[in-house]
Formats: sequence, C-alpha cells, structure tokens
Amino acid sequence: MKQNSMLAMILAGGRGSRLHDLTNKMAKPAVAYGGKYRIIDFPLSNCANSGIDVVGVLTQYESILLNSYVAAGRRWGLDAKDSGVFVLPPREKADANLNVYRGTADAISQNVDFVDSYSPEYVLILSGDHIYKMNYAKMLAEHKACNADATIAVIEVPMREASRFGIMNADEAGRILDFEEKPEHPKSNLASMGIYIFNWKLLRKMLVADMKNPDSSHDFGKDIIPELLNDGKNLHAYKFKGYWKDVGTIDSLWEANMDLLAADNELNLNDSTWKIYTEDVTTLPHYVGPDADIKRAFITQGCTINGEVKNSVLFTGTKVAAGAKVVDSVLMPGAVVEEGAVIHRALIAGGIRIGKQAVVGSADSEHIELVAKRVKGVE
Amino acid sequence: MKQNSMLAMILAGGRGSRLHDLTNKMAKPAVAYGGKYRIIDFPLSNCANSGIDVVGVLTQYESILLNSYVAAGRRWGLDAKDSGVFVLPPREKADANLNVYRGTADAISQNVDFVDSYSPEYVLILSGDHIYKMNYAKMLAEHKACNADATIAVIEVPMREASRFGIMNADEAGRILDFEEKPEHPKSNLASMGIYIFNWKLLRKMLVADMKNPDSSHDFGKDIIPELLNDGKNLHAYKFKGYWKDVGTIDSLWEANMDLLAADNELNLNDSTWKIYTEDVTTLPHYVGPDADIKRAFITQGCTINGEVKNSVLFTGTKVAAGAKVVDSVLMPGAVVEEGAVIHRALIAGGIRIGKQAVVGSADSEHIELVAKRVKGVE
Amino acid sequence: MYKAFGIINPAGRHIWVEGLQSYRPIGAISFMGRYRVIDFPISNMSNSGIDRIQIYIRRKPRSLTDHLGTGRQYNINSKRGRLEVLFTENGAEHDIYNTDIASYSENMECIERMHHPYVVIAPSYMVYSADYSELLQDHIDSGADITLLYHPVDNAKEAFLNCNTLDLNRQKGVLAVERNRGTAKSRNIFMDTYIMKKELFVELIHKAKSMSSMYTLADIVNYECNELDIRGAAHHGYFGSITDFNSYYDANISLIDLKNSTSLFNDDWPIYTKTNDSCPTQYFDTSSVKTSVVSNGCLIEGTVENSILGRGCHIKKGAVVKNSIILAEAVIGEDVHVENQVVDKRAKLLRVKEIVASKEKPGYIKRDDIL
Amino acid sequence: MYKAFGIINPAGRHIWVEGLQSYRPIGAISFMGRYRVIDFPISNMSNSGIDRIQIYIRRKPRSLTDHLGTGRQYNINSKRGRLEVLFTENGAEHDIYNTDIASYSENMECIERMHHPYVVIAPSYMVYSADYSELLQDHIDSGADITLLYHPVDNAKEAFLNCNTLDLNRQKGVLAVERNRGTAKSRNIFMDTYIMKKELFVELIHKAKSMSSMYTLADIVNYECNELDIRGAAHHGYFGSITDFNSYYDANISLIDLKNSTSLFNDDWPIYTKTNDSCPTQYFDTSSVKTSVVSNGCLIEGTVENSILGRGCHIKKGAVVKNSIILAEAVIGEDVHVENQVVDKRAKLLRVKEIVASKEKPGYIKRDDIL
Repeated sequence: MKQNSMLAMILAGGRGSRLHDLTNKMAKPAVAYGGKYRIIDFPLSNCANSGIDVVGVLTQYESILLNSYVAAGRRWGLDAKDSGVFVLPPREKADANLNVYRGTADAISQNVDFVDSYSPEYVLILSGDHIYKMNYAKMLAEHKACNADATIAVIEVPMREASRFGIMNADEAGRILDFEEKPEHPKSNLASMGIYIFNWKLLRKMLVADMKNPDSSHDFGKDIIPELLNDGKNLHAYKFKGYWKDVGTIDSLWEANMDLLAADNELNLNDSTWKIYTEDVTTLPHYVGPDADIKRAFITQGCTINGEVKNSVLFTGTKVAAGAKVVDSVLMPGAVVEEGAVIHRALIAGGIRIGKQAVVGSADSEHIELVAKRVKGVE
Repeated sequence: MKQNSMLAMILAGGRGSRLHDLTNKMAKPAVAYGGKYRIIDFPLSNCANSGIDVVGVLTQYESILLNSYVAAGRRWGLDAKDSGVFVLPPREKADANLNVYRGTADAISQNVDFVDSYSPEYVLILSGDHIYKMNYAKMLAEHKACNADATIAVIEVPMREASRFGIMNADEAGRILDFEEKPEHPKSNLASMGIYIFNWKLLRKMLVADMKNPDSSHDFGKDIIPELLNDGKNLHAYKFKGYWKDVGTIDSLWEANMDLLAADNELNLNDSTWKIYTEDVTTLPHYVGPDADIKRAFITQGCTINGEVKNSVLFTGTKVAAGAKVVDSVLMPGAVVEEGAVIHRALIAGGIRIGKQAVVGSADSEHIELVAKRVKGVE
Repeated sequence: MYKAFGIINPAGRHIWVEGLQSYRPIGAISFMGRYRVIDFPISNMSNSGIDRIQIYIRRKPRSLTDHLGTGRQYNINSKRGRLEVLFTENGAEHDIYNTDIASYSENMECIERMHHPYVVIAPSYMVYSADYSELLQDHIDSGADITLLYHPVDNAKEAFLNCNTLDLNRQKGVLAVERNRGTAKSRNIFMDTYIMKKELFVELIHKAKSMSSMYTLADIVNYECNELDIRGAAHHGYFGSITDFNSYYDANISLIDLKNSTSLFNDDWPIYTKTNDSCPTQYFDTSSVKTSVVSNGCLIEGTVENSILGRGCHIKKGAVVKNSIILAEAVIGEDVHVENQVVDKRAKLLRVKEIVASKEKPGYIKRDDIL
Repeated sequence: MYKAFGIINPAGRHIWVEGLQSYRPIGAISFMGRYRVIDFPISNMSNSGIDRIQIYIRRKPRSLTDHLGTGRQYNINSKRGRLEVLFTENGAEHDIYNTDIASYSENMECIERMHHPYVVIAPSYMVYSADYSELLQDHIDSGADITLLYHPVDNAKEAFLNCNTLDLNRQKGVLAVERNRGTAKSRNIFMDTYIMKKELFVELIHKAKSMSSMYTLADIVNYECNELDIRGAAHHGYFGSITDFNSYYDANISLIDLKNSTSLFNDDWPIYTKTNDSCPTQYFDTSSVKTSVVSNGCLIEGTVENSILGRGCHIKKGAVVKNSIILAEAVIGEDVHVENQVVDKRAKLLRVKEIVASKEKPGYIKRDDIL
C-alpha cells in the first residue's frame, strides 16, 4: 500500500451464461484466452504492473477454480510481504446470514471491512472479464490532478454501437455531465469501461447509504454513479486508447483470439515492458512434427503439432495429429485433433477430443461452432 | 503432491461461540495464541513440516480475516510452484445455490471437485482450532503399513475426562473396534483428535452416499466413521503422544497460554526442527525500559514494557507503562496497559486499552476475566 | 523423504563447454529451449522429496543465482526447504586445485550443519530423470557404504570421453572408477551421482584433502574401492552428459526426437524451471517449421528444421535455420542461412547470409554478437 | 515511481568493520537485533516505489544472497520488480583498484539494460530513513544535474571520520566533496547517496575510469563540481554511518534510546527484513532486564542492561550483560559477566567469567568462538 495508497477490487462473480458450456464449471473470468491466459490475468497483471499491491477478487458463481487460481498471487508477483490477492466470496457474519451479492455495489458493501483493514485513500473497481492493458497509475495521477471524487475510464466506441454501452457525456475538461445506461439516442460515444477510481471515504459513505435504500439495485452503473452525479460530485472521464474487449459471447471470444494473429495486433502480448502474467505450466516447449504445416497461428508450450494449422490459436497442451486440418479455429487447453479430422470456424473446449476423420464446423458458417463434447471419429 | 500424494483439508468454519467477544469478528481458528501465532498456524505449519504441499481450508463464519490470513500461503512456505493454501467457502454452482456447510462431512462433500483436481491418493482431514505439533508423514506411514482404510489420530486422556470426547476402542494392533461419541461409561481413554487420513477413493464414495442420505447429519464423527465401522472397514488408531489442546473457552485459552511459561513446556515452540510459522510482522524487537521488572513471561516483538510483568504472555505490539502491573494474564495483540493499572488473571483482547490506575481481574477469581472493551482509568 | 539432503556438485576442471561456459557455469546453460541444465538435478531432488539442496558454484554466479531464486519454481517449501548457493572463493578458473573436494572443504561448516543422515550428490552437468528416494531406499536396504549411479552405453568409444566409468563385478560391486579412454564400446558410464551417509561423505572429504590437493571425490571413492562396500546402480531412460561443446549440441538435438524426449520428460516427474512469462509463439504467413522444438515468445516468418528455438527468437522472412540450437532472444535476419550452429543469447545474425558448419563440428555464435 | 532504478553501492576500501566484516559484507551485518544493515537502504527504495534494485557485492556473498532471497520480504513485486545481486569478480579484497567505479564498470551491461531515466544510489553501510520519491521529484524540479544527500552534524571532530563531507554554497550548490579530516565540529556529512540521470551516471563511470583506475564515484563527482550543477539536499532524522567497528557499536547502542529509534522507525515507513520464525522470548524467574532491545527466541535467566540481544540468544542464570551487542544464537553462560562487547553469532561465553572492555574501546568476540 505504500506506493500509491490504492487498493483494487475486481468484480469476478458473473457466470457469463452466453458463453454456454464454457462456463458450466467455471466463472467467466476464469475462461481461457490467447493460448495460455485466463481472462482475469489481464486486470491482475495490469494491477501488478501499475504498482498495486493488494487486490480483492469478489467471486461467487462456481468459484472453486477461480478461487484457487487467483489465490496463488505469485502468478502476478502479488505475493510479497505486504501484497496479496484475496478471494472475497459472500460470507456468514455475526449479524448477517450467508447471502449472495445482489449487485456490483453490494459486493463491495459486503466487504467494507476488508477494504477498511488496509485504510486505502483510493479504491479501484475493476471488472474481471475484460481483455486490455492499462496503466492504472496514470489513471490515478489524472484522478488526483483533476481533484475528482470519482474517475471513470471511458473508451470511444463507434457511434452506431454506442447504445449497447453505458455512455458518459463529458465536457472538454473531462468532467462528466451525465450518464446513460444503454441509451436509445446516445449523446456521445464515450462508453464506460466499468473501471472506477473512488476516494474511499466518499465511496464508503455512498455504499452505507445504498445498503439501506430498499429501491436500489446496488449497482455501480445504475445506482452509485447516478447518485454521485445527483449530489453534484466531480466525476471525471479518463479517456483510454487501445485494445479493449468484453468477450460476452462465443463469437466475440473467438474474435478476440483471432485478433492476436494480426502482425501488428493492438494488444501486443509480446511487449516485455507490460507482460501479462499467468499460470506457470510445467511442459516442454511445443513440438512441431515432420508433417506439420503452420501458417498464421498463435501456439504455446506443451502443444504437439503434426498436421495443418491455419489462422488458428492453439492453447496449452493441444495436439494436432498428422493429416488433420485446423482452420480459423481456437483449440482450448488440452484439446486433441486426431488424424485426418478437419475443423473450420470452431472453438473446441478444453480437453475435448475430435476423432479421426471427423469434420467440425464449416468454412462459411455465420457463427462460430462451440464444441464442448467429444466428437467421435472413424474407429 | 509428488512427495506423499496426500492433500490436507482443514475444517475452519466454526465460530467458537464460547470464546465470546473474541470471535465476534473472526472465526475461532484465527484467534491469537502464544504471543505471535494464530491457532490455525499449528495445523498449517504441521502440514508444511510434514511435506504436504496442498491444503484446502474450509471457511464459513466471518471468514474475511481468516481467508486473507491463510490465503498468503507464503507464511508457511506453501507458496511454491505446485503448492498452495486454498480457501474454500460455500459457493454457488450451476446446479446448486449458495448454501452453508451442514456438517464437517458436508464441507468436504461440497468440495469433492477441488480434491479431485489434485487426484490425491490420501486425504488428511484436520481441525483448524487445535494446538499441537504432529508429523502427519509418520501417521501416513503407519496408515500405509497397516493397510488401513482410514486412520484416526487418538490421544490418551485422563479416564475421568473421557466422557467429554469421542472415544475409540481399539485392539492391541490399533484396529478400531468401535467408536462412541461422548460416552457416559467410556470403555477406553483413547480420544479422537479429529484428525483423519482416508484413502480418497473410499472417502469419496462414502461422501457421495452420505449426501443422499436424508437422515445424516453429514458429520465425520457421527456419520462417516460409524458407517465405515458398520461396513467392516479397517480403521486404525494412530496414537499420538505430546501436547494437544482444544481451546474452546476463555479459561482453556488462557491456560494454553500459561502452559508456555513452564521451563520445559511440552509444546516447545523454540524447537528449530519443527517451527511454527506465522505472519511476519514488521516491528522492532521488543523494548524493555529502565523501570521494567519481568519474571516468568513470554514476550514477542513490537512490545514496549516499562512496568511489572509476572507470569504473563504478551502478544505483538502490547505496551505496559511504568508503574503498571500485569500478573497471571494474557495481553492480546496491541493491548495497552497505562501507568499504574493493575491486571490479575485476565485476558485482554486485541487493541484494548486499560486506563491509568485501573484495576482489572482479581488474583483469586475462579474464572479468567475476558476484557474486550476499553477500561477507563483515572483521567 | 527427509533422510537425505542434496548436493549439486560443480563441474570439474576437465569439463568445459567451449563458448557458452565463458558466460555462465554449465548448470546455467540453456537446454531444450526453456530449461537450464541444472533444472534436471534439482527437479529430480525436489520430486524425490529432498528439500534441502546445496549448489556449489565457482564463478559467474549471477545467471545461476538469478535463475534459482529461492527455489519456489522447483516446488520447494520456502520455509522448511532451502536452496543454498555455496561459493568457492579460493582458486582460479583453470587452477589444478579447482576440485569438488576443495569446494566442499571450503564450505565444510555448511555441510556439517545439515542434520540429515544421508547425502545425495548429483552433477550440475548431466541430464536425466531419476527417483533418488527409491535409490536411497535401495542403498539403505543393500547395506552398501556408497551407491554410484551409472548408465550402460555401447558407444563409449566415440562418446562420453570426458566421463568416468565404473568397473563392476557380477554383484555390481565397484572395482574401480576410471576415466573413459575410448578403448571399448560397452561401458558403464558413471553419472557422477553418489549416495552415502553424510558422515562418510565428510570423512572422505578430509581424507581426500590429506592425500592430495588435486584429488576429486571420484578419485577418493576409487581409492576406497577395496576398503568400502561400493556398489553401482544402473540407470534407465534418457541420459545426456554435457562435458564439452559437442556433447551439449548432441544432447539438445537428440531430444528433438519424441522418442528420446518422452523417455526424459513425463507427467509424473515434472522438470521445473523458471517461467519467463513470454506469450505464445506467433507463426506468420511465410513460416515453415518442421521437426523442431519451439519455445514461447518467438516470431517465425522463415523456415526452421530439426532445430531448437529458445524463448523470444525472431526468425525473419526468408531465413533458414537447420540442425541448430538458437538461444533466447536471438534474431536470424532476412535470408540468412544458419546450419549446424549454436547461436547464443541475443545474438543477431543479420548481414552475413551463410553461417554453415558441419554436423560433426557445429559452429558457435557468441552472446550479443552481431554478424 | 517507475522513473528511477536503485543501486546499493558497495563499501569502499577505506571502510572496514573489524571482526564482523571478515565473515560477511557490511550490508549483511546484523543491526538492532533483527535487522541487517542493508535492510535500511532497500526498504527506503521499496517504500519509495523503486522496484528494480541492483546490489553490488564483492566477496563472501552467501550471507547476503541468503538474506535477500527474491526480495519478497521488502514488498517488491516478484514479477515486475527485481533485486539483482551483481558480483565483482576482478580485484582482491584490499586492492587499491577495488572501487565502486570498478564494480559498476564490470557490470555495465546490466546498468545499460535498465530503461529508467533516473538512478538513485544509496550505500549499504548507512542507516537512515528517506523518501527517495520526494527527493527525486525535488531533483527534477530543481533542474540540478546531481543531487547529493547530506546530514549536518556538529560532532564531526570525533565522529564520521571515514566519511566524506560536502562543502556547500548558500544555494546548496556543492563546491567540493572531501574527506572529513576532523578539523571542524560542524560538517555536512555526505550520505553517499546520489540522484541523477542514468545517462549522466554512465558517463561519469566512463570518465572516472579514463581519468584514474583508483577514482571512486565520489571522486569524479567532486571533480565535476565546477562543470555540473550539483546540489546538496539535507536529511533530517536518525543517521548512522557504519564505517568501522566503533561506529557500528555506537550506532546500535544509540538506538536503544527510544528517542532515536522513534526517529528512525515509524509505522508509515516500514523497515523490512527476513523473518526467522523464532518464537517469542521467554523470561524466567531469575531474569532482570532493563533498558534493552530484545529479539525473539531468546531464553533469559540472567541480567541484561543497556544491551541489544539478537535472535535466539541464551542468557544463563547469574550472567550479566551490560552495554553489549549480542548477535543471534550466542550463549552467555552462568555467572559470566560481559560488558562493552560485541559478541558475534553463535559464540559461546562459558568458561571465562569476566569479559569486560571499556566503552571507548569495546571488545569483539568472534563468530562460533567458545570462550
């Protein structure tokens, strides 16, 4: 806490049900991405790289995998003396029964005691399921420079898509004038990224009041931010430029993976000054066999490739046998493609086996096919 | 998991309500003990010293402090590559709502998926609120040597106290013949320590069956062990010799602290071959002032003592001002005794201030006085 | 298994990997793209339950101490266990007094402090998998004074020429430990791995020292063959001995073959190393890679065959890499043809377009060099 | 504050703590019972947000590398940050060529690799608290080329004799950096702490080297006083300079005084160190302790006055310890009287019953000695 007196809280409770079978056994922030990462590696690595030492992760749905994943703070270097990643599920208290988090604000409210124990000056609220690289220290510097009560990170989106987002209308200095959740007729194209810096004293007061309000849905976007604006508080919009993606659907998850294949992809995971840290897997480097043919691919350690791989992302420990063909597809950790199988425009879930000569997906489908069950091949 | 293929699960969900105000804001396993420790440091350090790498901690009641405390596995060296301390609170699943743990066995049942993810051969079940040093590797070796289905650690208790415990009746080879929970007329003095080693495959089967049994209270002692005996399984009693204490009341917590003052106390925290690891506190060594008079005491870093301390245990950061007198007492972390105050046979809770000239407790009281609120002194 | 502590012994003066070793001790040399040679003995020890390990080192300690850290990546409990790097301060590099015995002797205090009854000594320059807990149990059960690990080979005429061999009787009793002179095809190559009581180890150090300042541990063990019950234990599976530049090259290249790598690496016996947090490797439109081992973080636009790429290499358009070992962050420039080479870390092969050696005498490109 | 990286510079050849330094570099010497001297500069850097720190070291590295580990105890992010121990291999111990410039120069590659625009250099042998992020901001705002930290004292005639002083003009411009010759009471003691651009630092190293093989960083900075804008920044609070045995003894003893220790240690500026997991200290019926600082793990049956006890000391019945610094795990036997002594680690004072020196010339008992 010495460095910048800001503590981060990551909201990671959501199931992400539009990801279907991928989130049966894990929460959305734990979903695999980019060959070797999980989505939550992004906010956590951003925290580590921004000099934030203490991170609370608010979990709820099928949190077992997520809890044990983030608990090992060493993955992001957040395991030093006064650092830590702390899993914060709902809990039983002397004066309260075990209850689910009712909204994003409620999740923080139920953990006011946790935040208080670090007495931070600022609290950074993050979402656990966005893919982006961002220096929160810069955002904090702007927050301080503007003497803001709260700062909200915003990104310019195409005007025609603006109505899908929470839209901030700000003046030239960046002061937020009003906020509309998914407006039919958006006045600006500055979408909220769901990233907030609050002065903790103020937020604490707001949360206590919000808990008592029976009409509140206990949500930052719907309740806390409008209330702050009502109170005439100084809300600042921090403009972010760069890659940012909320992967809510199978199509968008596939797309986000495909984005990595561009020679100059904006996310640039190869930047050694802003690394994304993740689980350290004990495997060999990947092996490429004598019959392999690989073009435009993103391939990580532990893979064994002896077939054709085109325009695809291969996650840890996947296998592509000789004569098999993987095109425009994503193979999640441990997926196996047997001899002669052909895959087009598909996302193969972790550990799934595609049998010999099987054909999955098609080159001209509109949507990406999610394969979450074994596909039998020719025996 | 390489070393001995045994995973440990620590049951740490209980409030310990007979500890009154000490457990308002924390679960019993988080209660401070012995100057610088928390009770749960004992099972966790025992695990580390026994070569166990992966420990699940089942929490429930006011778990915030406990969760963040144990999450920093570095404290017990359990932060290496394939190691970890994992906090396991109740959780929401795709097919189940958020529900409290209904019993000790239910807590494990709800986390079968966690255990499975490590595919251990053996599972060690521990209680989070006992004070003792034990090499579980030796217990496992005996478990293997006896070809047991389950092994239960037992300790000889005075026969007159036996009816307070779960009593095992075993043959000479250590095979358990029957088990009685708090028997009126105990047949032996071998009390169960609540420490079990199970072959995971067998336990898993038992738990699945137990979950479906509407008559079960989902408890190891009441349901699982009797069921195993019914099934004619080979249950082995592992005899433990040494210090062991379940600190359920203020009196017994005080007593356990006083035990440390004996020159040859059985627990011997000074043994460098079996250290108890705990939080690494950033304070100076303790300072003893020119007017101090200390005899028979156990004092840790961060304390400032300028008064009289006799037969007492002083926890991290406590202060005893000049002219103050602390006798037969326990000062928990951060407690402050001001000038001229006199304390006898009391347990002063963490952070509590005893004002100038105040008198607390008495030398001949039957019970120990718990002081959990500030005592005003002469202003 | 808390019965034994481990020692990773330093390479003796007859062992020298030309080029690479100028920059770091053998243990710190890159192996199979993402490993260092020392990852193998330490992982073997950690997997065998040995969590107190002493690593002896003589010079250029930075790359090794950086790599080792506190040993957490080897799954060694950071409280209970310990990786201890012990330095030898006396004696120069090629000094004839530069023996393992001299290193032990200088750090005798640290050896005597260990409370374990047994010691397992393994070299920092050999690559193999072995379960020391089984070997120790066998050693104890056998009643032998010393157990030596060996690997039977049938190519000792042309390979393992810097190694010692064990001369065994029918009961696997060791008759002599002697240098491989390349006079016979079939030999039991000594794997420089010892198991014995700690007390005996200390005794041997003292004895060796008093007998000759040039004696090594192998010398004194050989000397004691008649006096002590010394036995050989055969090792099976992959065995690579890195004692010079050619054996380094050969060991790497041989492990591209899946058959060999499967016999060295297996899921139940993890070989740990320090992660570098590199992202996956990116293949471009123009890439062509066959029969190779590729680490993370590479950018591949050219052709790679029968080679090993370290982390973060860049193989540019038109470049051809064959039968080569490319260490981390090297750059092979456009249209550069590299064959039978070891390219050290961060070297940039840009202007000279043909860098080709023979398979028998592979070439070496220095660290940070620009060609 | 990612603008600067940190350097902990090694003690020069004029600095020598007789006795203690034979076993470890000054930075690794025990201080105030549970600390090592180097904990202070590293904690200052960590608290200031500096997370890339180079520590230069010349000899006996084991105790220091053991103590530092990966820097987690200093709250340095183990991925983003790094404590790098850099060794100097050339040059012997008392060698006249043994300068800080020689160390930097030998590791120039590692300095050049740092991408931070500024460097903060602090010594491994001085004890103080300072916020380098504030100092750096002041440095940048001032437009100076170099900022030097100094501590004004009025006892420079008898103390700080091995230190440099700053000769300042009224605008705090540095006119000269020169050795304290003990000729005046009031002096600005130079705290061997520098802030400057990394580029300038590299330039100064090259320049110093080309001018004289014996030049130190302080020498070249002194030489540049007319050319560059070099300014002094005054330090307030506790300042201890450990340049010889007496100053080591004095610095420790002075910190028993709560007034001094409160000015060095404060809750908002933690001084981190490596924990040893010792249990609390046990006082027995016969103990009598006054005005002392006591670490954990001790057993106290005797009398202790105006002293500092390291971890795990045993003061037996009838023993009297006065005005002394007892390092970890030392044993003061029954009825042994110790006064004005520094007792090194694990020494056992058993048979000689009077070990008394004068306060002006405190005594020293060697590590592991049995008296």
